[in-house]
Amino acid sequence: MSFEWIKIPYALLTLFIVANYGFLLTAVMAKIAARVGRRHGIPVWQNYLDLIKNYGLRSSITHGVMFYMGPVFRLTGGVGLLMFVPTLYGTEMFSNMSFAGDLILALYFVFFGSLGMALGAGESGHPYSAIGVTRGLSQVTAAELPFALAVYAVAVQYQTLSVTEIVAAQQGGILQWTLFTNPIAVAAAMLSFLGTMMRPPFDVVLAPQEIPIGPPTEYHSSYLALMQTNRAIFPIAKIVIYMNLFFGGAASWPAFFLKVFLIYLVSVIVGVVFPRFRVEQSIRWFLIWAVPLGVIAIMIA
Amino acid sequence: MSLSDVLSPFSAWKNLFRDPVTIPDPLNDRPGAPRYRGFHQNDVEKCIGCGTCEAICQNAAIDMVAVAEIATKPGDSGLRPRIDYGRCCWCALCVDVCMTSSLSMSNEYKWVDHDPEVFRFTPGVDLKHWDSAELGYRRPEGHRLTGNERVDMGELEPEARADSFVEIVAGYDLEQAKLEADRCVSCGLCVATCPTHMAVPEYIATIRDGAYEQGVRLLYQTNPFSNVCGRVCTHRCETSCAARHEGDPIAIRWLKRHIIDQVPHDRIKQIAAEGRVSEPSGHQVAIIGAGPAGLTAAFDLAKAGHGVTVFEAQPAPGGMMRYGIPEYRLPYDKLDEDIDVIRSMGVEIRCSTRVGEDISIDQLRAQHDSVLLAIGLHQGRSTRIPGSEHRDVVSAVELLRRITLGERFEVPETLAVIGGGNVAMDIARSLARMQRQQHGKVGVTLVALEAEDLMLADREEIDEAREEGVVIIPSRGPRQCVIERDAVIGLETVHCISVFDEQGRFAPNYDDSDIQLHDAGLIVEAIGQAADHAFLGEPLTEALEWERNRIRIDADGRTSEPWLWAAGDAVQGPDVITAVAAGHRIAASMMAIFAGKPAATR
Amino acid sequence: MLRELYEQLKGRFPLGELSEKRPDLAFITLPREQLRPVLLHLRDQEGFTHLVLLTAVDWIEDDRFQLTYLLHDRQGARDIGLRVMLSRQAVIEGAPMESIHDLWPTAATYQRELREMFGIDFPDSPGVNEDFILEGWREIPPYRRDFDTLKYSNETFAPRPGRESQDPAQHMKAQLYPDGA
Amino acid sequence: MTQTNEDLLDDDLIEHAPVKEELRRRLVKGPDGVEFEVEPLRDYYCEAPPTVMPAAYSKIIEGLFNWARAESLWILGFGTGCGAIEMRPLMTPRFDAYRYGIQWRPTPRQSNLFVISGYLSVKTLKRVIRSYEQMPNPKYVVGLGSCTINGGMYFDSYNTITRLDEYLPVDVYITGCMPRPEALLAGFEELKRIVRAGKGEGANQYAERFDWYKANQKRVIHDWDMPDYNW
Repeated sequence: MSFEWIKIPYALLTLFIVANYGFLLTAVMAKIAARVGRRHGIPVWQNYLDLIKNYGLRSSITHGVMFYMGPVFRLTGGVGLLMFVPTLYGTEMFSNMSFAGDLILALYFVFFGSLGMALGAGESGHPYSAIGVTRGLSQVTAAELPFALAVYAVAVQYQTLSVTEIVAAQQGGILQWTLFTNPIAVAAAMLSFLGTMMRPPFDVVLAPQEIPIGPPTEYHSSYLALMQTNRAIFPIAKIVIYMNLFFGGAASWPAFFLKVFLIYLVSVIVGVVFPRFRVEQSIRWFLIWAVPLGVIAIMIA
Repeated sequence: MSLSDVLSPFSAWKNLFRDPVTIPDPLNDRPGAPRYRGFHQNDVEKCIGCGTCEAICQNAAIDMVAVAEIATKPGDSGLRPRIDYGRCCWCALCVDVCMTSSLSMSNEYKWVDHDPEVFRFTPGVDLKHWDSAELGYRRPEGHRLTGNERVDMGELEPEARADSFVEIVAGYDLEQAKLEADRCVSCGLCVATCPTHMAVPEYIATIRDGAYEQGVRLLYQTNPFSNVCGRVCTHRCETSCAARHEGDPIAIRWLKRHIIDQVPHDRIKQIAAEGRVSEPSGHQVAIIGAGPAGLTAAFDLAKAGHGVTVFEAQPAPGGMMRYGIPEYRLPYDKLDEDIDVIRSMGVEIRCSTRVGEDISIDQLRAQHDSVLLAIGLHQGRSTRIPGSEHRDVVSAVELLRRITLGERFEVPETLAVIGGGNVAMDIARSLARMQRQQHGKVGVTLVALEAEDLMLADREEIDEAREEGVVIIPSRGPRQCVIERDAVIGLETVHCISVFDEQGRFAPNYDDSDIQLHDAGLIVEAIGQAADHAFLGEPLTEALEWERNRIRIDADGRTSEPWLWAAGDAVQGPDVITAVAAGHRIAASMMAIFAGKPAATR
Repeated sequence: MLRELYEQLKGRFPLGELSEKRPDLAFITLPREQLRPVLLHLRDQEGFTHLVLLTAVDWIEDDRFQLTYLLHDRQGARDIGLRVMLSRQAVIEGAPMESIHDLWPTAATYQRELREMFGIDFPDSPGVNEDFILEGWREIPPYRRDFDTLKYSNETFAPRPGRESQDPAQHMKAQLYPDGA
Repeated sequence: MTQTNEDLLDDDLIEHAPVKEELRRRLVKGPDGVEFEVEPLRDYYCEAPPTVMPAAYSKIIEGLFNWARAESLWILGFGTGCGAIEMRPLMTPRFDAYRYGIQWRPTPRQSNLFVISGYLSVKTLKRVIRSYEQMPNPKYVVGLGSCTINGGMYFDSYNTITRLDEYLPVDVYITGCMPRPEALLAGFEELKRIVRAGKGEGANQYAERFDWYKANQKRVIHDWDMPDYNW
């Protein structure tokens, strides 16, 4: 495949759909979590209100260039991740730039946002930001390790680094999915998935009670709004990778919505019932449970 | 860590299929619970504006404010509490202490506004939507912060007192007085009702503190007859006491007596003399009549350094206090103590000096800057029924005077008293004592025109009289004195249906078919008294303005003659404390005039 | 039970009087020189291992500050309070009081509070001169009884205007007897 | 602004309540041996005093913004007094304030509503002012409980302010001691009405009357060891 100009409006359309789906999905998940807590929960449009409110704030201050760039990097991480994997497999419109990127690039983008965030938050000078960044990077690193191992196992399994090709290999029935062809790698990846979704028990980074809000402590108004937008896009983008690597991808929007919803639900199912781990606890947990699974997956492969 | 530790938390997911516990609409679905302490309600009709709520409020959240629609009247200050919700902490002490239970709390609790000035309102006056809220905090039945019942006053038993003139009432001891004083909430509603505005809450407070000398000081500021008033005052203050609404009023009179009883007489004299002007001003005042009005004016004037001479027709000073009130209610030595304090101010009292006989009023006028006429009502009124001219039909005041003077006259075994006032009770009870002393039994019948509950005498007087054997028959009008062989043998009465007509005028209506005869060897008329103004002489009588047989006076007690003031029962009535108030007013009025006029040199 | 302890203590230390509040709570007044030895004895020999509180009372009428050290014996479930009387005038003039932070470290916080609120100085106590609750306080220590807190509040924190109240007795007099009679 | 930090440092503060040693302007020696001057009260904060920030967009967009502002109230989770205990039930399933768009944020930067929960001691007031100034415009203040209106039961306290409106612009008062959670919700609903109507301009009011507010604040905070403004 080669680049065509038409791909740019197509990519923007994808982005638009994914962003809105992300806003609604996080609200729906919040509502489900609320129902488990026997609450009503926020209205599904609450995320939009918060976003408009934050864009509508009149004053904003900056602590420097990196502070300003932080949210941009973060958003770039989310958007970039989305751009280089096929959102809908087999469609011209929604495959974005997936011809150009491979798994390594995707993995890089997963990490890219966190790094940008760390730099920006660091410049805000707030001690809580620094604490949050330290916690965040340690935990994300620990969580990414099994994922990387799983990705490696999958790459070995399919003998390619192209996401599109991996998806293609899984077509032809549910049993062709990596989930069934390489369950141990999927298990390692899903444990890692829990760790990167910023939900309990792995949400110590944002730890609303002990270190108020973590890295974004100093972020407000439009900066925060940018990050909110990313918080809608990034999880979906990440789920798209998981979907493509392990769950056979999606060939149509309904299949996409359903699979993303279900994969997202995994983190919620676990998240609403467990209390939070401390950083060293979660790192230990990843190293003890997830990493060996990843190693086994590679050894089998 | 077992597998079940990991899996069991997931059971929380079953909540997804249960209803949320969230209150759907907490703004409207959650009225305050019964007895919730919300915003205040006040029944302004019941409220007496005593300010007890303001006094107890620990947060200074309550103001007493005048309300246009509510008039000040005896027993109701006309003020109403205004509550500042920038201060209130909803502790409900104000509701608990409210003397009339008018104050309560609704169960409404939501009040938001952008303006901080609005959170202040007078419940019951500034209308609020929770005024009609039925639920909310009310003081529980029977729960009071202040005692409801008056501390009992020790009294002689009827058997012990019925044949003696020894004082009946024992007076409170220290502990009783403290208990009774503790019931007072110091609202001061009584102060305005008292004719001379005694500082009641303040002197009651001195009992709590045991500062009796300060109490005496406060008493003497407004009343030099605390011994007298502590015993026989008509205590109108007690009728406006906030405590009376849900219990007995504070025994203000007994507490006053308690204070004066605790301080030695010599010390009282010293305290009363505090602030006395020893330098004579040169002004001379003549006072006719050594009653409460005259002596009070004399006290004030003498204390301010003016020369005062009191002329008294009777052999001892005191006026009606001595000659009208029986000794068992007001011992003479206690009266003498009060008069002694007044004398010690430098007042000269000339007893047995009858103006008009021993000295003329013109002489008084010539020798003094001003003259105060303060005579009592020493002449009894007559019923003028057939037979009332008989020598054994006598007036109560005359008999009381004779008893005081120590005349030992014979009383018949049966006698009748006509009248339902306190004087009637006094004479009936005095004569009953003499009967017991002379005959060993009582045979007094008292007939009153009014029905029992409308009789003018104090309730306790009526009850005590009955206890002492006096037969009281209400609603009987005297018809004639039955005379046989030149001796009174009985009083014939008819049933009185009503005393006043529809316009409220005195017009008794009798049922002539219901006639009774009461055995009586002596008939005492106690239906009212009159003053004897004959000594004034014709020119002065002509010059003065009169109003229904009384000299007309202005608010300061001045007559139409610039040198003459008048006070006491002869112009005003009806009781000691009113006379004391008049005495103060007149002294002040005289001194105001003296202040602008140098003393005449004589 | 505490009376026995008191009698026993009295044999060893010169003590003031005993005031028993409950079977398990009593207060002993003692001269200030005896405070440390008695505290040590109670802590190490009698099991009163916990300093519940250290507080002061301003007996302005008697020109005294009373320090109360309340100790708790967990094992015996009993409390004992030691009262030490200080001359108020001397304290105001700066007389120091010995610190017991070496016996119970928590005492340092109480002593810091007493320093700030009553002006009782414990020179050896760590951080005793640092601000505790008040910052930039300029008046006499606010827990002293001669400090008029209402007056201070009215002057400093301006209450909301518009409040006025009338005395019922005065109002009635004025309404019922307008001529002042 | 009539007084600069410098004036404050030099006369008023040093005279009445000396600035803490570590906050004074002083020379420090860097690791490379070069000495340089630091002035902690100035160095770590922004320089510009607050300015009035009027509604910048067309009526329709401002209307949309006001609606979003009203429906997305982020409360600064700073319990200043006992009333904070009444805010907690709102977070619980029983009241679930989140469904009204109300949530608690742990940082002033992300909050637009400051709930002064009851009495405010002078020591807390200092922290409150700093937090309030760090909140972005537009921001709102709710005075919760009697204490914020006229002192409440702390009206005669030596260290508790009696009227919140002297120190911060207040949008809504909720009376009570303490107000129940329902009353708090009623107060937030009232605030939403005000904000929707475009009347929630407390931040601009604060900027307009900055001198007045600062004078009031400094009258009670005797050791003013913070910069005059710090957003």
